[in-house]
Amino acid sequence: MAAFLYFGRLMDVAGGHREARTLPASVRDTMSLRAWLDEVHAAPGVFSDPAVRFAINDEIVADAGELADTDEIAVMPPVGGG
Amino acid sequence: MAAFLYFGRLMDVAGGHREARTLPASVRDTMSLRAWLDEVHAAPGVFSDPAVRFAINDEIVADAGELADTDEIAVMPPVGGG
Amino acid sequence: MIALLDAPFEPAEALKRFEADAVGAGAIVSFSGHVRPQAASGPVTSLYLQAHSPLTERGIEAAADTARERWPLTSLAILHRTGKMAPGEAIVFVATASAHRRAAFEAADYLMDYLKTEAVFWKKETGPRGEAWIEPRGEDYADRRRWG
Amino acid sequence: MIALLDAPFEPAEALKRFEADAVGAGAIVSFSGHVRPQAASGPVTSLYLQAHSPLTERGIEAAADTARERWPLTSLAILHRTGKMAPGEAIVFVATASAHRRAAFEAADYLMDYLKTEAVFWKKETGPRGEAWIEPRGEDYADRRRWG
Repeated sequence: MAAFLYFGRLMDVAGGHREARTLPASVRDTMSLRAWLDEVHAAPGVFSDPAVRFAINDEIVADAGELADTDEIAVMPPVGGG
Repeated sequence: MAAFLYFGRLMDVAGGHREARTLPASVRDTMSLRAWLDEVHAAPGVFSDPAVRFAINDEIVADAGELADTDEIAVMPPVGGG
Repeated sequence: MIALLDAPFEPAEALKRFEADAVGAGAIVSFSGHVRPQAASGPVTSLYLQAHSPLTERGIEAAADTARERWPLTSLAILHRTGKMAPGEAIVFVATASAHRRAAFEAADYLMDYLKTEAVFWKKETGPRGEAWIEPRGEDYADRRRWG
Repeated sequence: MIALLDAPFEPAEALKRFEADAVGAGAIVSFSGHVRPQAASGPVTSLYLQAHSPLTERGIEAAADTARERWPLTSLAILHRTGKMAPGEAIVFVATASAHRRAAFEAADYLMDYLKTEAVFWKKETGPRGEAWIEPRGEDYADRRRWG
């Protein structure tokens, strides 16, 4: 199982901040993850948007970053505080 | 009599902040004032320096500003606080 | 002094503490950003800021390091709220100290541009028309690009 | 809030009062300049600032008016010491408030450039080597020229 953390507006899309999901064998990098998240959340294009970034185990990764089914995956829309 | 107010380093040159002096008839504008102050304070070039400015009765004047023997004449080196 | 805070703080008190830290500096600049009662979208009744620790703190520390390398700062402080805030409350406080003012001004300006565009925060405005997540404005990205 | 003061003041307290005045602003910038214990010429034991009222006040008011015309400020404060000051004491405090940060930063920066080069003050440093009147540095004039 991978632990997913959704932030900002993506919490609304995913229906919550945190969930656990088993990654299918075909999803082992962030590129395939994007397509899969669009599908499981019935949100075409939302996670494929390159403005969405991922942090794997607290490290921001660029596409296509490798994934394991034991990772903590933060799913992050564009950031900006202040 | 004109009232002279000297500021900054010009207080040291003039020997004080304030003095009263009768302006000679030949000194009726700031250009002739510069030469005259150089002379009366035995400070050649000090008051002729264009960086020295004058305020006549609380109004900064450019050369050659008119003068009367009843004026308050502020004699000011380059300014800058902070 | 770099911290995320989940309760209200007073910028003037933060400045007082910063001054004690910055003794000997010739120039101190502070910036505070506050929840505005009006946004582009209408009235705002509350603002919510979400962080992702430790990514958020690590990013802010890195921006502070860059500022310290780039300008001769003698002290630097960054406080940033998370959670729910009411109009008027401080969201962020940045203070910089240096011998001369140019370094202090530029470093504070740089840090705010970072915090507005790259710091790991997500922001939600709530008003009479409901809730909306707010992402940086084009103007914020343009400000950030000034620093290369 | 524009004033010349002949006794010490606390920038953090000035900021606290300014914040009360600036309620509703999204961005508040403050600058304080302090007597440095070391100058280019060596250690400094005291700084003396001489003003010429009402010229000094009138010049500062005019610079404040220019800043208000040039940037959409919601509040502005300038406090400036005169007389004899010890190292660490605040010489000047400038605060600006606006809806967004760029206006607040630029206006504070502009006002400080004015105060450093054009405001009607004369400054004397005293140290172990005696007294010296200090006039603006070339750098100060270059900063001032940025604003055209």
